Amino acid sequence: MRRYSIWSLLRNARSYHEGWAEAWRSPEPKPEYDVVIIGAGGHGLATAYYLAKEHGIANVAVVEKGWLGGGNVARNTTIVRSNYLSPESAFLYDKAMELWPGLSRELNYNVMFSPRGLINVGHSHEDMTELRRRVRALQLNGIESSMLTTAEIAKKAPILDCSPTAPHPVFGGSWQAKAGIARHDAVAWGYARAADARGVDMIQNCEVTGIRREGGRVAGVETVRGTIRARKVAIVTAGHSGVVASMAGFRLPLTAYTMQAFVSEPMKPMLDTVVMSSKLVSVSQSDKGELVIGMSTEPYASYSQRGSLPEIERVAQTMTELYPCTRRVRMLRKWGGTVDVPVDASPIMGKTPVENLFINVGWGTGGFKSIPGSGFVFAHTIATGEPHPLAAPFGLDRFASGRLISEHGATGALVHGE
Amino acid sequence: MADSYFRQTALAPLGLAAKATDAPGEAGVLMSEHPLAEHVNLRGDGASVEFLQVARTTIGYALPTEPNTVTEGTNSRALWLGPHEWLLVAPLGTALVATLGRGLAGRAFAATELGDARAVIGLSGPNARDVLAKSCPLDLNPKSFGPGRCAQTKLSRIAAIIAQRDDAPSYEIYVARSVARYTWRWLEDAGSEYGVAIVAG
Amino acid sequence: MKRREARLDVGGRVNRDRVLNFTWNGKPYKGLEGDTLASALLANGISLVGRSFKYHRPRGIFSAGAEEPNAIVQLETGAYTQPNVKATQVELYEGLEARSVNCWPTVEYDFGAAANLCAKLLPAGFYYKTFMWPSRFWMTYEYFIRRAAGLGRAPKEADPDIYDKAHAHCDVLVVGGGPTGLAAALAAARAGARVVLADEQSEFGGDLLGRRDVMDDAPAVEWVRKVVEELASFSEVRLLPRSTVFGYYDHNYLAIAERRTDHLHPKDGAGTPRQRLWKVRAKQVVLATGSIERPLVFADNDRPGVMLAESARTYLNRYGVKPGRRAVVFTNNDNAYAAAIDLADAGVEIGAIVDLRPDVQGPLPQKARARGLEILAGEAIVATHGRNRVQSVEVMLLSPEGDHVHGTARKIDCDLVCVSGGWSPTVHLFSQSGGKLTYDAGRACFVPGKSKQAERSAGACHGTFGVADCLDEGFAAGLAAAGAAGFTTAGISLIAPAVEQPGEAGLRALPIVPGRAAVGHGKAKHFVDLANDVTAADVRLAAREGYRSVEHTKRYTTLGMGPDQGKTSNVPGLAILAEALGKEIPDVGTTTFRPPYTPVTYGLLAGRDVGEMSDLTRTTPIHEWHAMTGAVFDDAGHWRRPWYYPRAGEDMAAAVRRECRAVRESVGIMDASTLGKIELVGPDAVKVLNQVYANAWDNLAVGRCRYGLMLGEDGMVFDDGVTARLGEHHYLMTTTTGGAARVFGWIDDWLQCEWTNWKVFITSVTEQWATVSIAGPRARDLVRELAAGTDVSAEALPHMAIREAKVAGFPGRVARISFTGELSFELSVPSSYGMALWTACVTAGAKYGLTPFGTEAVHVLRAEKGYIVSGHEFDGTVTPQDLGMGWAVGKTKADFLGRRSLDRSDMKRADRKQLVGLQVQDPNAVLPEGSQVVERVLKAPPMPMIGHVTSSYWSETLKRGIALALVAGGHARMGQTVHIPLEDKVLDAVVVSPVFYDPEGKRLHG
Amino acid sequence: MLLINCPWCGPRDEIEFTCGGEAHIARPADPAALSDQEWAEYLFMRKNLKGLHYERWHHSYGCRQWFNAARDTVTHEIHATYKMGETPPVVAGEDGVVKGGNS
Repeated sequence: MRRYSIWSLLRNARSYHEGWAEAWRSPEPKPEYDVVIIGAGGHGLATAYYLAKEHGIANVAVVEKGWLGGGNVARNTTIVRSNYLSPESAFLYDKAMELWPGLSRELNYNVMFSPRGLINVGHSHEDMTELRRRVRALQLNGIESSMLTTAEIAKKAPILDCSPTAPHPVFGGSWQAKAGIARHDAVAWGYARAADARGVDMIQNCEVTGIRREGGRVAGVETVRGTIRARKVAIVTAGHSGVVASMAGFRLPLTAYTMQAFVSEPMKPMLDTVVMSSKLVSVSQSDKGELVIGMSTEPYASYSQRGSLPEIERVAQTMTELYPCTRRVRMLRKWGGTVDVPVDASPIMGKTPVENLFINVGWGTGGFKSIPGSGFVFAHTIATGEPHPLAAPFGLDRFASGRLISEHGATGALVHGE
Repeated sequence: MADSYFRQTALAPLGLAAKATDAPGEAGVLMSEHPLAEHVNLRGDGASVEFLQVARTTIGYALPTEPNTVTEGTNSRALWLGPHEWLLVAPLGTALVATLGRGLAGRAFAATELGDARAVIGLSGPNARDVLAKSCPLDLNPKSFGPGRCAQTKLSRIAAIIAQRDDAPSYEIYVARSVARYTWRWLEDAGSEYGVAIVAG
Repeated sequence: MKRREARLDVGGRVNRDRVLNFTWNGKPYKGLEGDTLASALLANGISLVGRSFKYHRPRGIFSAGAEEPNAIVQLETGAYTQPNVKATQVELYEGLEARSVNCWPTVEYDFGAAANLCAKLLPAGFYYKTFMWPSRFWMTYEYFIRRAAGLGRAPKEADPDIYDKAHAHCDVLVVGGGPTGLAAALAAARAGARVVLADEQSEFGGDLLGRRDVMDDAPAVEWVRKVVEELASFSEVRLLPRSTVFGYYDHNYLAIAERRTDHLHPKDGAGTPRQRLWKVRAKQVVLATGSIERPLVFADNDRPGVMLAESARTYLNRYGVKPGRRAVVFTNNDNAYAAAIDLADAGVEIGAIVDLRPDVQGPLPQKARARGLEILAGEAIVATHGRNRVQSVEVMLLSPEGDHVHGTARKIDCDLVCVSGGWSPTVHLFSQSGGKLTYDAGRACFVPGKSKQAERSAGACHGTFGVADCLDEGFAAGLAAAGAAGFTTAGISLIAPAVEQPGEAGLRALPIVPGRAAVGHGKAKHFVDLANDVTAADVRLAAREGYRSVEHTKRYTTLGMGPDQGKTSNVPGLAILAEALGKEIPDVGTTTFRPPYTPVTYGLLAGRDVGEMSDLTRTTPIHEWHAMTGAVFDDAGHWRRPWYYPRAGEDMAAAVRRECRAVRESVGIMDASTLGKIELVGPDAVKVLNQVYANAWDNLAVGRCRYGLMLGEDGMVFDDGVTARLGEHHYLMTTTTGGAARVFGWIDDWLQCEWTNWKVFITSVTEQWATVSIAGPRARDLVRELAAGTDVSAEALPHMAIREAKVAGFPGRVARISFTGELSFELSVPSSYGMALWTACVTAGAKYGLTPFGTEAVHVLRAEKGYIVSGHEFDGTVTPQDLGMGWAVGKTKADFLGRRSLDRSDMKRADRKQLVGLQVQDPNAVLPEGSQVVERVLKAPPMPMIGHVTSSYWSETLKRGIALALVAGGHARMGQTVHIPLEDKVLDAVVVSPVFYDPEGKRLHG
Repeated sequence: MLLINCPWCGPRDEIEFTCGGEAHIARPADPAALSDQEWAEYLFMRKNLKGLHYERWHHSYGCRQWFNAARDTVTHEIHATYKMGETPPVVAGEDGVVKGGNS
């Protein structure tokens, strides 16, 4: 891999930037791999990278039905945080938090991780109790987080209406300083390039049509480009998990919903932190100057990636009340992604009824931020055949035992489960 | 009667009677609150000819079986709410619940008085339809919705029953008592661009 | 150039008798009624309007419409300011103020232009390759990058304007009011259909407004006037000018942004809604959205003065403005010759018409030749010159393959370059509707494929460019739509006006016009996306680096992501990518378009449900009394409930203490009307109770009440309440205030979908009854007075009994139900009597010191009794056993909803969180709710947590802080000391029973 | 924005309805007889079909009736709506092939 740096830019400028190498190869699939990962989204690519780096397993293919990095990693609100309620989630997400700051250097690809801090606003006493409970739990777990007064919030987010007469009064909130945003596409591309450099094959436009099993064990995948044999197969197909699982003959406790987000026209800096709230999922301002607004899931199952108007109206209404100066600001672009939401709104990671077939799905509305941590622990799970300690609580078995990890409300997203 | 002195409609606190005018003038929208009445929620097997027959003899006219329509008798009206549910509206003192109790005795039914649970807002005038269109997804065009029709729907965020009475057009808007004031303010606000006059209910 | 030269003395749609004053970058100027800001600026000879996004290069007015990538301005100031407005879409009004964006100190001398100097270091995606070291420095780099990026500025103040919404239904929605749309609307209207015709411009006519077509020997605009007049005469036709259809959603649901006062000065717009969002459900849709002219990608094609050919024509014919004095037309098609001819006729010198095609013989070129205009066929512009405006271009011969230029360059002076690379149908809405696009290689553009919804495209957006053909297609589409909507279309006469339609020869599609130096070498830049400063070299670089999917390329280069959403750059960008990959354009693919077509304000999307209307509020029949008494309210499930009633000088704590004392020592009164109430009627009512509640209901006697826990199928408690048996087959269930709707829906769902043959009807009666709770040792004395005629003695009306009764003379009920643990009565009357009952109670209660108490006092009192509350002790994760309420689970019952889940392995875990009381050792300490509980205090985290505080109050009765908590294995920890770490200190508490007060329930049964 | 044909009230806007998820999941007659795994199948596991999907809808702001719909989760086309208790119609997708189905 030819390293990127200001020097390489200078050098290439002299040759009119025609000397740049491909960020990754586009190889033909080999007949057999040690591990085949289905889905070249953020989690799949990160898993491949850590398999190669941490476990020396580089004979890996990441098969993708479309273009790599084209899943939810390409359509999210780029928020990175670890302030989850349940310790299990907090520790898992904090593993990612631990990896984010060094990621650009590690991948030699600037993912523009911007730890600009994140506010969770409370609009009622119930909100505040919930936030207090969460912050206290994080602190006792050694995860950075603290409470904020209304005045402190007003200072950090001047465009937020903190007046006593606000339609949604601000009672206070919580703060995570190390949280922030990152450049979503760069995360996928950075992992892809780094994994490729370690010998991983990224095979795009290669839709999986079946999962090959021999005697209860997985043996590979059928794809539109033929059979690819593998000793181990991993399903990392956010938005399609139910479909792929059915190929292996089992169902999952989740539903695919469309989740939208929209951005405003680019404007000069007006919001320097990320703001989340029980009334409005999230708002941040991208480096390009666009306000990026997150929304809740649509109220019915969908793979359409096209959202409907009512949710946009609802969010715009709340946003213009929380941020009165945005009423004359205009929505420039919106998009929809398909998110798999498990009944307890927590991811499903680990073994499946089929031997050597692993899953890492159901990140619902919280997938982006967890990419490094998810890839790291899932690579361990695949390599050793046993769940990484941080991943253990997230197994599929929890639904039979009843030991769910309830993160309802953790994202503010309306989850329509059982 | 003394009784009515103690009884309050949902919007009584707004003192609408005092604001009411009989000369609305240019106002495009006329609003009023209807007086208290008996609103009986009737449940029964709408698929049973026998039940419908007995109900008919009990109230003196047929319950509507065509969805979202209204049938009318001498001193009461019946709105279709569902395949097995109707709303019977009559002046206070009609004692509909008792009548139905006697008439339907021995059959599977429920007749529940809900007159106190509701407010009825009257909305009429040349722009009444425009005001409703601002909040309600129904097609209220005369071709598809006219006198004798009713529908349960969503007005802004409010669950409401809308019934058209005449071609003025005049509408009755039935909402839960607790949201009556929110509904009134919403309609007043939506109607402001056409001019709103408050009239006696 | 001197100003008066730019404005023609005659012609156009502007009103020369109405001069409008406006200011641009602080200087005063004059324009005319009918101008856009762009046409007024051009009329004043202003060509430099802004600076580009990345390189801060000088930019002018490039188009005359929504596709404008350059002329983005800041409109007005203060609360009315509007960022990122396209000057080409702003209607001029008296007193308008506008400024350039993204430049400092001025648009003429912009420091940011320094970016140009290091442009070589800033290829596409350069930021992915650097700023990585040292990692913590990114925040510093970012600080500067953020300030350099962005365009306009958002207002600081709240928006004074109001916005509105309306639903509309129609048989045929016609999008676009050009010749095609007008024809379609007319046809549908004549067929009797309900028609909505929406157009984004201030007047109907579309391209006809900018051309000099003649229809039936009269100017085309005359035909437009007649058609609009006739359409207006139909009662069922709604004409919406200044209305942009920006979204095409499922099932023919379309969103329209109508701009009602944007063309007026802010102060003139006050009062009426600024914009209205129309939400239209259309039986049929006709898309007549026209097309957008494509630029050519050539060296330094971004200088002010470079403009789309058709736009130049529009400024001339519609606004009576000469966009330049001496023009060079640069084209690959015949259509641009019309612009050349119009310009020449208007007295604009034509330096030359440079045509990429070696052989130019179409009717329009012939006409141009005949007019004596010089045509340079098979040649190309290889350079443009001029600092803040183009002053000349250089032209060279183009090789037959179009891959290089040769010969000696010829310099041509000009201050206007009219470019045309062909036309792209405006297929955005079609794509939004779910339809797939197909590529038409002949005209080098995407056209609509198979319709996915009840929709048809007609005219230019369908790839039909000739005006006569458009009229025919429009009429046909209008009739077809009306027919499909159920109207008879036979015998409707539609005669298209006679109009000349010159034939056109094919165009020569050339992704990049070669220059002297290879693309990316040399100083010149070949811009593809002017809005985001994306060049041909950038697109090639992306392809070279493996960003091969069009999505990769767009994201890597930001192609098409600017404020114009790539309306002019989409197809050119694809062409360059395809060429770089050696593929055909359709194989590279296009991206699907999503709403909005053009940006829409958030105010519009929010509508009028803001401020006072922002949230649905529910009030009880007794609300006025609470409000007048100065109650502080607390919201639950939209209900506004009295939280506490402060007296003069009292803070919340003092008021709540007083209210609690009153209930424990004398008597208090509470408005309990908000509790959910459901009547169950029918022989199977008891079966329902047995299924939805965990406990057994068979032996409940008439006139008695019972408490029950409701579980989800997952075994978790989700609601609780008391149900009374009013008659043989008649029950009245009460639910929590917030849970009422959910519980009703839950039961109704089972009855409709599973227990379909059960004989029972359920009806919500929550709002039928006003309920007043009288609690305290003196409660009976008061109730005895109020319910005269009913024996309310402990014997006749014991705890959990209910009777029909006259209360304060009104027909109602008396029940012995208590949330407080005190002797307590519930009086219920029909809501209309609610206020009368309350005032009667207050009057009669005065002598007992009757004290109104709010929800906070109730919370304290119930916590003293260890009563659970939704959202505190149960939140969808606790079972009855966790709550220590196994007694509320029918051991002998074969089945009830949620029962099976209680037998799952995890429910048996000894260390599940269980409800306990916490007695803090410092009696004066009140734990913050939500605090975490630990078993051992460690020096540093992580510190394993065993639970959290669910409720915590100062108990006035016990004169100490009390708390309820869910603690792992709590039931086995009685007497154990646990610790609660707070911000500044750690508190110790003993695990005790959750019942702090009157465990035997003496007072309750008293 | 779906236009849903309520079997009773006719076509109404999406905002009047609530979606109840996968249809035709009958509650086990004797839950006690099921293993934890079997119970979890009923409680949590869903088909989550891409394409034709049979699901429950509730006309919550209208006649309050539950009914079933055969809806395509990709195109959002609603092929049919039918009353509770009625057998689900067999629906041919765009390609003419019957997809999905009920359990």
